[in-house]
Amino acid sequence: MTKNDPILCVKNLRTELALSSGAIEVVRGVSFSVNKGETLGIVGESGSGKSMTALSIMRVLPRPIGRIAGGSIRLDGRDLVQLTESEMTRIRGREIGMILQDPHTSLNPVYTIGNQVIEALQINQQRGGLLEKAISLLKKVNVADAARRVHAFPHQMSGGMKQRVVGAISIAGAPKVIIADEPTTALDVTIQLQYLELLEQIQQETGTAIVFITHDLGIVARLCHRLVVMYAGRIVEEGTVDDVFNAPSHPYTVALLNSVPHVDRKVDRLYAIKGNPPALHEIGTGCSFAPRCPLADTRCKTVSPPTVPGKNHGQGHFAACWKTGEMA
Amino acid sequence: MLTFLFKRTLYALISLLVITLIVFSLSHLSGNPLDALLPDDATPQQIEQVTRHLGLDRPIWVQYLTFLQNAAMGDFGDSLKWKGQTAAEVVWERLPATLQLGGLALLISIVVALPLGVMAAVYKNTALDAVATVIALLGQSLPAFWLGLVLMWIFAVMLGWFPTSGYGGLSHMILPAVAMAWFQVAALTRLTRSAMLEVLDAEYIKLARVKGVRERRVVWKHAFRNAAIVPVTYFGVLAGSLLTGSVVIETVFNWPGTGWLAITAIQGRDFPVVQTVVLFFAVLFLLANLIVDILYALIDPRIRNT
Amino acid sequence: MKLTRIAGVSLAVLLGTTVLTSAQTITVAMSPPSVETNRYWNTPGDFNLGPAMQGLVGHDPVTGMYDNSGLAESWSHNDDFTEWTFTLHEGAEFHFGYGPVTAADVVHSHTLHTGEDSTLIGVAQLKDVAVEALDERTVKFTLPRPQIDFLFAHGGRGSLVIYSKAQYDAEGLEGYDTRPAGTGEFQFVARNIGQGLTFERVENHWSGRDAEVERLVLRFIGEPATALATLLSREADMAVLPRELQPDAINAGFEAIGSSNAANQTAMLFNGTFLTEGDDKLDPTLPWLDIRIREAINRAIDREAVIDVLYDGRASILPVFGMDPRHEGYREDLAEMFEEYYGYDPERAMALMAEAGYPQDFENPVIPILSSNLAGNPEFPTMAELMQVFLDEVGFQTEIVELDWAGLGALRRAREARLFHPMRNMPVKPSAVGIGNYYASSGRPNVNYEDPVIEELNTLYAASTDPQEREELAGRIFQQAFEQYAVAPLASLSAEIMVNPETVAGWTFPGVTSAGISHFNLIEPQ
Amino acid sequence: MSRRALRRLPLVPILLLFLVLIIPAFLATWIAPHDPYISNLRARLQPPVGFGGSWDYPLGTDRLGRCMLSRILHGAKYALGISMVGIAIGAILGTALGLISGYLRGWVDVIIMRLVDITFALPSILLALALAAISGPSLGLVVLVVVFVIWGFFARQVRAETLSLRERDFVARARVAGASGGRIVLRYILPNIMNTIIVLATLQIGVVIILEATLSFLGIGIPRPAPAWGLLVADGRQLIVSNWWISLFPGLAILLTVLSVNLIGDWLRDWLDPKLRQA
Repeated sequence: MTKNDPILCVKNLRTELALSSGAIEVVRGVSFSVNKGETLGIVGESGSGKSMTALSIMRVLPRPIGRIAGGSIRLDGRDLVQLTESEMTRIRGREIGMILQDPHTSLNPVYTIGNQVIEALQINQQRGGLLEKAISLLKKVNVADAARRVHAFPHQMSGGMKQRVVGAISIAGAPKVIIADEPTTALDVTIQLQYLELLEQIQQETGTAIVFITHDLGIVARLCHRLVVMYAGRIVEEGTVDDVFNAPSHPYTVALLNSVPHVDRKVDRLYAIKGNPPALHEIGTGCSFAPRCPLADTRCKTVSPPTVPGKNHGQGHFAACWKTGEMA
Repeated sequence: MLTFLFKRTLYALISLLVITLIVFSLSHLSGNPLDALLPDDATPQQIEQVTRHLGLDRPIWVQYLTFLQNAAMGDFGDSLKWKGQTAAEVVWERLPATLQLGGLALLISIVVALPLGVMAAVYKNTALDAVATVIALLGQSLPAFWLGLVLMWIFAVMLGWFPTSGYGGLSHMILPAVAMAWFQVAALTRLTRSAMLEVLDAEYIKLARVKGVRERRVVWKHAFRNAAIVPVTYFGVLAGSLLTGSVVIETVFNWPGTGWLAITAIQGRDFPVVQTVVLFFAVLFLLANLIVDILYALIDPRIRNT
Repeated sequence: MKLTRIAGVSLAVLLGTTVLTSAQTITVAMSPPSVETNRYWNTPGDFNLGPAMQGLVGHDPVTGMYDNSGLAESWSHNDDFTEWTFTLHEGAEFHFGYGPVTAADVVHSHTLHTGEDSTLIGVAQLKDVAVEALDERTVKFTLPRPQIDFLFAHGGRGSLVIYSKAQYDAEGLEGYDTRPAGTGEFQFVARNIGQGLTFERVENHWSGRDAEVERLVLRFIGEPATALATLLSREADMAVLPRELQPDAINAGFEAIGSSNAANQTAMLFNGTFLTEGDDKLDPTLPWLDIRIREAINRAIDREAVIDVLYDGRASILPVFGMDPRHEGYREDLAEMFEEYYGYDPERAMALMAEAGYPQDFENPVIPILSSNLAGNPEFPTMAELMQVFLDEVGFQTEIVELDWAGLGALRRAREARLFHPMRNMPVKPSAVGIGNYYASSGRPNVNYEDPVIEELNTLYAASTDPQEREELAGRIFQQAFEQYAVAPLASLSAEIMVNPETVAGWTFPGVTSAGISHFNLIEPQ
Repeated sequence: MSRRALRRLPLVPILLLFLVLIIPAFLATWIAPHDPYISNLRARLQPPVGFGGSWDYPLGTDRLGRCMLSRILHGAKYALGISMVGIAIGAILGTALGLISGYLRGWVDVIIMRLVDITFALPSILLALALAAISGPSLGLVVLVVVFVIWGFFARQVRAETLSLRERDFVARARVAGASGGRIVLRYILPNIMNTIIVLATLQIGVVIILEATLSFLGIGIPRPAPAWGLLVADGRQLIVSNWWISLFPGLAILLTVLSVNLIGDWLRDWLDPKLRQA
């Protein structure tokens, strides 16, 4: 297993939501890849399309309005977009796991923890001694007193504990990729750290790739190897954590980094950037960030920007901007 | 949990006591049993004689206390109309017929409405959803007696598939049960659909999907059990409506149950039987609601553990 | 495996319904009786055990006259009609082996019928009567006052039905409740509450005439549309239907069989017309206390239309409510004068109203018309609306008051039913009974009209035992009622039953019971 | 959101409702071709146009020769009147008690909720029959039954919302500012549950019209000769085979009214208060 084999390869992904006012594209041609054992961060404000990207990969877009309009999602060479629903069901949980944002709502309130973990085990063809396996899985994600907790209901546990259980469920099938959609947002700061450590630990033990979706650059810095920055359904910058943090090559990334004075602090909104992200049905032909961009000129507003190498020409560092060259 | 149930039971008993008072006073206000029992040409002597015979000459509160005391022992007095039987016997004999019919109607409601509501939610905005909506709306827009008669004419008289009316086996029960259930199907489908819609948006449904649970299992295991709270709440109301509905449907289909009995007893001013029927209905309703409370606790551990 | 069993069960259930209606069973759909019990004395008199149980006196199926087809072979009375002696048929016997019918059974039955819990209509005729068994087959009734119409108490609409003393001694009343032994051509099989009664033919009946139908099912159905459905779906071979539903059955190929005599009279009563001086229940503001108003109302009614609307055209105009050619005091001349006195004449009605000063001189000019449901007379609510139509047309102020029949009963019992309300009368009732029911204080409290002239005549009539004199007195009472417009008589009609000609060839019944039908032994199956 | 919902205004149901219920209720006197009470005995049981009838009586006549169309048009008054009056009283009563119950809590709450339980537990139809036996059927009785049947739904729903609203900041702030209980309930809580009440009231219209029909079937509805729809259907049901129009057309009027009222109610609910979906 070499670090540079891409396990998940998303190409030109486009996702639409059919609203009553008409269809809008929420993911507009996103491409990236994740290597085995790698952690990729996807960063962006709410509405940037990062969660929709995750849901597209899992193919669990909101029904009946969401659909993948184009592109491919190759997992280990198989294009998930082409799979039937039942084939996809066999992929989920076994080959890609997912951790959702809010542990308080992502466990089913009417079933015990054990029931939900065991269900995940069953899906992955585990037979016999399921309770014991569930307990050991819970132990693996550091759930204290797992033998007792396995019979508990979600409402009897703390948020951190619940998110650990969700983690346990996501690794029950030893997936090749885990998508973590802002898994720590709903947790207290101290618990957050513990949880991130847990993810690292899991990755070390299993060698799984992680796609970590967040708007918290601090976490990215701490956890990820590479990151992509999304804005209005597009990737505006991509590169290793070091390259992007040291030489941000898109004005939006710069603004993001500026809005975080201390790398360890999370912020909910990027107050430092004036204005709001555009409503997706109002996007024109040019760069979507142009209306808020201090560097924008007429070309930015009318012509879609090209993808150019990052400022320091680090390997795999790109930005989608007319002005990268002009940035100091 | 036990305290919860205890409190519920206590409330139910208090309600029941108030109900006995209401029932007793109403039935006594509603006229004299003589009015129906005596022939058109009754003589004064005959009237007096029957009055004394029935104990109607005692003060009303004495009659109530006697009634309450006896009722507590399961004795509701003798039927005035069905001679030789106590009111409890009269009602008890008709109860199975009502429970059979009501049970079948309940079964039809559940078997039709729950899947229909669930599917309508899962396939929201599709043709199936539209069909479910139409069924639901039609059911709530037709008086049951009319629906019953129309069903009788189409399926019994014109097609001859079922007997028109009367007491009997399953074939006798289908038309009245369908007529009775339709309104409930309508209500229940709507409730189930909207509850499911809400639940299907929940994060735990997303989690179930992403962990690879098959769609059918997502719907029935993960979503339905959570949505079930809403239809279960409705079962309490449903039990009451089915009993009330039995009054009309049993009349149309000549089904000798308690609903039919109640009408006959009121027309005949048979107090003891009227009282017993109403109390039976009330007790069944309160029981149904107790069961609903228990079901709640079974479905939702959050209630169970508080 | 499991599936086939379920299918088998439901198939059996489905078949179960068809097996019952084999060729030899005749099913009759009819209104449920007001009280479902095997104890006749606990009913107001609508007897549904007719196929199995008998009184002492029978009726000729064609003329409806009393005959000895009941349990008594013959009878006689003393000169002043205070002692009646009946001789029972030899060989008459109860079903289920309870032995011969004896005088002791008559005494026993009389005791049952006159007990404290008796609610029977006309049971007053049997009260204070001494019944004595003279020998096995002879029984004597000794009455406190003369009773010329005493046979009525024993006939088809009568008050005394003979139960077996032997059964009572062995099983008590419970025996009657489970399986009463009767004496008729059919014997009791089962009573299903709310559903009906099943009877089967008695083989070698003591009377020497066996019923033709093997099995008879009376099916009680309250909803007329449902009754029609059972007939059209051929679940029932016969159905008693409201007249307005009969065309539906006729169009579908069914036929109507009518009673050989009129079985029903209908009228609208001016209740509360208590004209005897000083009556404490008289409401002086009642608009119809003025005879001109009573005549005007009668003149406003188009009886031909009534018969068309309510009775599908098959009824005749009734001259005097309570009067019938079969009974004392029938006055042909009144029938002939009917057109002159009661003929439809809106102008005359309006003239009368003007003459009476209606409405301005009336404190309370509104005519309250009762709409009520009475089993057996489903046309009453329509009748009320029809009356309103007629009265509105000539300018009366009207309102419809809804009340169930028991509610009306309460008011009548209190003599406070100040309503223009529908009523029915069984013409099988002797004139004296009818007069007591409607026109004379002797029938209190349920009387609707009283006046001093009739009171006087009725006192004489009640005391008289001379047939000639009685005939005349009754006639004069009817004349007074006629001339005073004491009620608004409407129609006289026979009982009709719709039959399926494929299964029923014919039936003759005289129309002498509440439901109108009797003599089930004479049903001729195809 | 709300503008989009407005654009999805259920035009067809609203149009139907006006056509079947509202316009006839107010204008029947002018648009009905005949007097609904005057009968023409020579034109009894006339079939409707297209089934052998004439344009004199477009929907045929009943057994007394009264124009069915006119009766149905005039019947709209009763349907609308009973629903409006009954629901208004039921809603006001239920809301008041629900507010008191939810705001005061404690034993008042227990008692009021027991009252709700009791009204739900008592078979309303049987009570109505018993009451009708006392005084005979009347318009007042029908309204009483309607109120009896529906007030509990309002009380329960209003109580539940009051319970949650009284914990909200703005109510707490008002309380701290010294507002009296009555003022808090009327000024702060009631306006916030008006939507709920409006939606519930709309959805009850269908219930009331069906209830009226059921009472008429049992002979205890609106007294004749009023051409109330329920009474027309109940009266015509016997003639369902040969004179089907007597019950079919009023039945259709009920069907269309209840159908459109429900559709409008659903839409109102989505528009005003999506939370109410479970009500």
